[in-house]
Amino acid sequence: SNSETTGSNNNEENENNEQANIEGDLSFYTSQPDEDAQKLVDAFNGVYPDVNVEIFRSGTEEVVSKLLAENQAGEVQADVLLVADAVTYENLKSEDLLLPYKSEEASEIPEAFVDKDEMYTGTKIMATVLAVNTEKVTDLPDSWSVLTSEEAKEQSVMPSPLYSGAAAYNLGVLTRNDEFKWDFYNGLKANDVMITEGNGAVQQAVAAGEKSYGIIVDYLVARAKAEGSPIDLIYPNEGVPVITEPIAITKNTKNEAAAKAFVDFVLSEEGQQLAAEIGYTPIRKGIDAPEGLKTIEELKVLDADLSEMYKARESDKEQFSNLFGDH
Amino acid sequence: MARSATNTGNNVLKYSPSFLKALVFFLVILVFFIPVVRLIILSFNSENGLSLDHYYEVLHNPVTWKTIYNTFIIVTGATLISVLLGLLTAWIVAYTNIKHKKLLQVFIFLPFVIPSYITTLAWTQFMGINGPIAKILNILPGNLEPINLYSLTGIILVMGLSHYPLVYLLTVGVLRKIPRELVMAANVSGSSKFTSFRKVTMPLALPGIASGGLLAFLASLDNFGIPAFLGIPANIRVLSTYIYEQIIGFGPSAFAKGATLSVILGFFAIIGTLIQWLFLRRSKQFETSREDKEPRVILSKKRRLIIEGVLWIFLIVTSIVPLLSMASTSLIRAYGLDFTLQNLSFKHYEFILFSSSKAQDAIQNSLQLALVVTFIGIFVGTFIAYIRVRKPSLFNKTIEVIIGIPYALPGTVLALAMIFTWLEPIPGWNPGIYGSILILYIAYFTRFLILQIRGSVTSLLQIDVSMEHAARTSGATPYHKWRKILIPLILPGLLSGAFLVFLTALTELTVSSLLWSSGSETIGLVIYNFEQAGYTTNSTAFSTIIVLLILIGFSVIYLLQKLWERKVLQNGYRD
Amino acid sequence: MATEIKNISKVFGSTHALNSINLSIKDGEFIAILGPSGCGKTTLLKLLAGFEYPSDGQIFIDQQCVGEKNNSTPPEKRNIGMVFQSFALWPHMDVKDHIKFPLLHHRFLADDLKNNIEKRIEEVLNIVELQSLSKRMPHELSGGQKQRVALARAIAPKPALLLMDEPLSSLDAELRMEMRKEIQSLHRLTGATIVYVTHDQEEALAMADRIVVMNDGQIQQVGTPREIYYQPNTEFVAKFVGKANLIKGEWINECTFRPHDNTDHSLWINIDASPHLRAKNLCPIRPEQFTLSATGSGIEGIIKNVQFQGKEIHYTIDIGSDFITIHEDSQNNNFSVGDLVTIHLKHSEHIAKPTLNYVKSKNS
Amino acid sequence: MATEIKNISKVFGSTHALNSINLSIKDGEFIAILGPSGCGKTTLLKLLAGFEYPSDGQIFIDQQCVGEKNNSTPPEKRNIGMVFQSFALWPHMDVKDHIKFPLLHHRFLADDLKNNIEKRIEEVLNIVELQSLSKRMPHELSGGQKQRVALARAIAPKPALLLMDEPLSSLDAELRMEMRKEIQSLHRLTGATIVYVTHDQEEALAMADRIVVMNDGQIQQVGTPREIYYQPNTEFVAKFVGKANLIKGEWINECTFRPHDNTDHSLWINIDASPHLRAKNLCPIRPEQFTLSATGSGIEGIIKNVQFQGKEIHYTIDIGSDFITIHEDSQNNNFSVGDLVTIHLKHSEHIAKPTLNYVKSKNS
Ligand SMILES: Nc1ncnc2c1ncn2[C@@H]1O[C@H](COP(=O)(O)OP(=O)(O)OP(=O)(O)O)[C@@H](O)[C@H]1O
Ligand SMILES: Nc1ncnc2c1ncn2[C@@H]1O[C@H](COP(=O)(O)OP(=O)(O)OP(=O)(O)O)[C@@H](O)[C@H]1O
Ligand SMILES: [Mg+2]
Ligand SMILES: [Mg+2]
Repeated sequence: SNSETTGSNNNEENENNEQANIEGDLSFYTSQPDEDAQKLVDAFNGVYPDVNVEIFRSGTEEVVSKLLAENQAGEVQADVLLVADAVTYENLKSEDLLLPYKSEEASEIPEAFVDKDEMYTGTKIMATVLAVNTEKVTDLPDSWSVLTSEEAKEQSVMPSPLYSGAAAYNLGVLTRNDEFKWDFYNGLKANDVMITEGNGAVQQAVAAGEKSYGIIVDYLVARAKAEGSPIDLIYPNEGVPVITEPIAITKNTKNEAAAKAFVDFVLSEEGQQLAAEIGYTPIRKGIDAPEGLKTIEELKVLDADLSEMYKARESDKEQFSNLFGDH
Repeated sequence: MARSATNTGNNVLKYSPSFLKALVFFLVILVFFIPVVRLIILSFNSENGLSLDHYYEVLHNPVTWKTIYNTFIIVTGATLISVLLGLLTAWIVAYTNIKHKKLLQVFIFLPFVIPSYITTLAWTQFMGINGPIAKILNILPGNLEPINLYSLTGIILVMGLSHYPLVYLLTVGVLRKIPRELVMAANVSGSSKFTSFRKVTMPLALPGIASGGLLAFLASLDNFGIPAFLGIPANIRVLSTYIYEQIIGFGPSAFAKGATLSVILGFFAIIGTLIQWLFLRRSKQFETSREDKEPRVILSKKRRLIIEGVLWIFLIVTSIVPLLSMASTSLIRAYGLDFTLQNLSFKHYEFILFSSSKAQDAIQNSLQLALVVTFIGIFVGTFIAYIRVRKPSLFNKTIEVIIGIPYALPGTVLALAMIFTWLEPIPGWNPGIYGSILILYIAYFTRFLILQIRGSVTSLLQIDVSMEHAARTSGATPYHKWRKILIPLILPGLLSGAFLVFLTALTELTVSSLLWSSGSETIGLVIYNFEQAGYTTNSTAFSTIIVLLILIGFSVIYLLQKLWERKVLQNGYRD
Repeated sequence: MATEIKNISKVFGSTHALNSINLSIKDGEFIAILGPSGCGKTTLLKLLAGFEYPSDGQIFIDQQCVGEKNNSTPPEKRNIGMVFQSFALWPHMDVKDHIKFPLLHHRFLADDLKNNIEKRIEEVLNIVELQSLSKRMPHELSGGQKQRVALARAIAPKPALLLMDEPLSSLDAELRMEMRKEIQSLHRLTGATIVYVTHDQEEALAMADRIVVMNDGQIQQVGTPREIYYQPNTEFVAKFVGKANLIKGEWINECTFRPHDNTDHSLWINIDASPHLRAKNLCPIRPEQFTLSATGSGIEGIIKNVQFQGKEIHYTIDIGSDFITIHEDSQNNNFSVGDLVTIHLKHSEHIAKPTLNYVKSKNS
Repeated sequence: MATEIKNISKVFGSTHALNSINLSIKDGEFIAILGPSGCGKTTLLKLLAGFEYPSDGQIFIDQQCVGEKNNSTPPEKRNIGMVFQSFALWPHMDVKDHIKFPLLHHRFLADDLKNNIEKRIEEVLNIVELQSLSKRMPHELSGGQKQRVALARAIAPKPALLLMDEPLSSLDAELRMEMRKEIQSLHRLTGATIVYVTHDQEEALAMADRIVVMNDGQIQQVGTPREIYYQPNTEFVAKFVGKANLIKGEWINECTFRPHDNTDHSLWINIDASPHLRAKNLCPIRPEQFTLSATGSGIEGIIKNVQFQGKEIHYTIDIGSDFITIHEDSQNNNFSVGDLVTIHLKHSEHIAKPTLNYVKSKNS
């Protein structure tokens, strides 16, 4: 039956059959911005009108906390989960909270972004990039090294890995890459980088010209730039860490059919097209990235071993904390 | 507490229908006690059953001690600033003949309704290297620099300034109720104005100061926004941010460690409550208590103008500047652009008002939540306050402590505790409360009831028991005693409490962000969503709309009050 | 309402405010409770009203136990009215509302009052002479006006038991006299039982059917005004009610007394005193029973204090072993401080023996 | 402190509490302000203390203007002490703290007090007889005990001007007598100026150097106790201070009066009355100047009310055109309500003419 659920299949009859079987409530926990999640659900309902999708949206950290708390309190209420980074899913996997599911659509997705245990699959590409304030920086840099140079002294800003999962992921990746290691963070520290709670504050600081440079996820910058903020994004030539907002089905889902249909839809061409329209770099091959962002093919991705990063997450954070602690 | 109060209080419980007593008891246990207990149990939970492992680990970590130290300094400092400012402003408004008190009052409340990240942002800009303070200091001789807000001092300052309205609100009514003859008696005894204030007014205003101070203290303990904004760049941890770090950590003990730290934070809350009791120990009721709004200190015109000037500058800096900075951000086409004519646009407002159905739903949801919780809170809170004041037994005092804890816990922790409690109140049975909007009602009630209790306690502490006795010898039933005597007499404090509940519930975020479900988004959540999605301009536009709505609400109430007064005056004998 | 107080004690912390009080009040009786500051009058009243629990003992109203340790019928279920010593006016209500309140809420209100509330308010306002102030708030009233409001509120619903705690202490003599009359006529008309606390013996003597004299949390004597006045049972009552001088000497027989300090050792005959005082060799003589002269035989002394009181002058005389108070008509010869004087019993050497029989009080 | 009150008025909303009051108080004088409930006594005191501004007029202390419209020296800068009618005790301080407070803060405190605060506290506690209650909080005190604390607080620092608002109204007769003496000896010893508000004419007569009788916001008469008592200037003073009956009739000459209702049309000779009363054809006779008999000639009437007052019995007699009050010795023949009686002037037909000269009061 898997073949029938492909989004690219336009066989009306099949689809109608399929919809007849797929119905009921579906609880969708996500860290995507509310509006984006709503668009996704609306599009999904366009295909599966009988599924009533309940969205819970919050920051990745909150979503995961909620999920874990539910698990401890009795049972997980979510059916489908879509949050920021793969390392988080490694954590959930180790807690035995996920249902293995290999979507047909996953074949179109780069292998690196599909879990080898088939527990989760990446849904889009979010690169962490270098943001600059265009009023203060006229000579656009092309390397992360600008952050450790004299120019950026007291002029850069980054989110704290202690509070942001995405930043923690970047920390894991960068410190495991030969070009960076801990030296990069030492350099940032020497340059008095400002550390904020999350990506939003980085965007504000750079857009407002309070700081010239920022380490930040790409789509925030692209959006602000499109609105007209004096901010621009740069993909440094060393490459960028990417997070993929993976999607997964929870182990105790009460509506497995709908959950699977939802996952398929997100990964399908239609779903990916939608992501691009909203302003994200799609993960599926062959779909154009929105204006101002690079497609997965154009990107040079920095990555590291996920399970290692998962195991080292707490010690990475601690090391970070110690490094920046002795102010 | 007064021995006589103890004795007479017996009657109260005796004659109120016993099911009411049982109901309140049950409610308190269920709503307040269980989440706290769940949290405590969690902190003892480890892989090998109940143990002190987490305490051992947490307390052996120097970071914990550093964090506790920071928390202590910040919370104490901020509370002191709040109390000082709150008392000072309350004194000026209650006693002097300055003008436009109603308007002043509105601006004193503003910091309370403007989202704290906006206030903080405005402050950092204000105090920043390019801000106005720096420019003024540059002109002045000497090498003066503005205070670095990313520091302990900065956090203390901003937190103190954010919470002083709590003290103000609970103190101003108390000050007005102090019979002026008590201060006159001090004056004829030869004491200066200041000594009279210190030795008579202050101790008599303690119910308000202590209540307000306690709330400011608890609010500082739970505050996440300010230490996150100002503390993370300076690598300053406080318990609330540290707990958050633990909770989002990986591994099976993440929650347990968070819970352990929460228990430590709970200790702070209890100590705060105990200190407050200490202050209230000697406070006694006066025989009559009337809101006396006539000024008691007549300032000469020159002095009055000076005080008004200083006060307005203070309010401009603490309320109007953040408000304007928020409003100006919302009017700019895109964040970061200069505030020039060609960059101005109303599109964010258009979006909020006409395109975003979420925003309107959120206003409706939040209003409904806030109203219902306020309304129920008035009854339950006042009832508990009454029992607490008239019969201060150990049991009732314990209840007071427990009810205070949810307000002091970081929102995330409380939300988790709510999940633990309400997902399956009885293991294996999910009544569906969690997952519906009901959980938000319960959570808000749990978190904010203390505000109502403090407001009501403050007022009740000023009502002499003879007021009730007179009603009862006149044959009044408990219902009529409340309706005609007690309620009118405690109304100002009661409304202060209700007002605080309403405003905080209206813009609540942290608890809701874990507990909401489809269709129950609140104002706070929508603002947070915009913010997270990078739409700062939308979020400020929405915040501005909310603040404007609240201001309109104030004005309507003010006008109604004016109308009512006029009607009463027309019918009354007074000219 | 017949009220029976049985062995009541009340302790505040370490203070024994009341010490095994026994008292029975008949239906329709007017009882005055008289005693010095701090003797427990207010406390007793509060127990009767039901605000305080006795630490020990019981209170019965109409044979029903309404108050004992840890159990008490609430005030609103007793058919009572009360004037508080501290007035206890409600700061948010005007004078009229104060009077209206019990008329709206009292559970035992007679139907004719219930149906004519406005009329009753007018009536009561007239009684306390506050017609023109009916719209004033408490803080706009003088001390005496406040007290009258407190009085008005208590009497408005014509309760069966009216408890009054010094209801006239802030009023001037004339107004007090009028209020006394009003309270008496209220008593006559409604047949209410009245328990009236006062520290003013004249008030008690003038108004009450029976007087309860208290001291230090204990009852000293219970009796009619004349009993209390003419036959004080204890030194305290003699001094407190009659302001009597307790002269030391010897009792020759039941009505003959030889004062120690009399210069001519003459006897005072036809004198009356309670056995208790006789046993102590004391003879109670009230200030107006003495008279002063510059010469002659009697008790000698030096004037220490002179107080002009209008129709009388009060002298305090040092007789060496004691001080004696004497009230003289102010029209008579006036003496000044320092004068040497002689003290005599008035009306030659005898005092009319009151006609009533000596009644031993139940409590002493 | 010499105090001069010039043309003071005070208006609350539409109430004229004081109406152009003029009064000068000499240094060291003991002034009693006497008047019925609501006449403005407390208001006057508050103006003297500096809590209220006069609506009109000025107050001078030692030639310095301390109070006029919109300008007033604050109370703490005046060398004063005050007893409040409502006590104004601080609920958070115990008895001792109340007394200590002015000793710590009064600016005009003499050095010997300043250096012996504990001793002074003991002294004052002794005066008001509260030694054993020094650690009590106000809510643990009885009404009279509270009033004594208020008194103690005011007198402790020995201020130059002592303002007292009915400081003894809640005390029993005996204690009141003692307190009176204490206040008088305080007055003698410290030479303080005292302004003493009371509604009790006996208190005023006994203690004051001069009495100010007020009614309705106006001064009726100022004079020494004897002047006020024997030569009331107005009907009000005659009634209020002497409780006098104002008998209608004709004045034959300055000291001979023919009452209208006398059955035998006899004259009363050697009678004294102020020109004001004479002009109104009224003769003031105080209750004790009359006597009653069952027969004989005089004014006839019916007894309407009888009040036993201990040594006296007070009768109210309806003589048709008026009511007359008479105080009879309670040892004399007793009459009952309804009895037909005849009223005579005592001491045959004459009243001793007081020796002092008639003094016309400045204010009336
Ligand atoms: N709450 C209390 N705590 C401690 N002692 C108290 C309390 N209330 C009253 N007392 C004491 O009990 C005694 C009796 O008080 P009560 O008020 O009955 O006196 P009272 O006879 O009414 O006196 P007064 O004429 O002065 O009003 C007093 O000595 C008083 O100090
Ligand atoms: N704040 C006020 N507003 C209106 N009227 C007032 C106010 N204060 C006092 N009065 C009125 O002014 C008049 C004088 O009051 P004051 O208190 O001076 O009387 P008093 O002579 O002290 O009487 P008492 O012996 O009853 O205490 C009274 O009629 C009173 O009702
Ligand atoms: Mg009393
Ligand atoms: Mg007065």
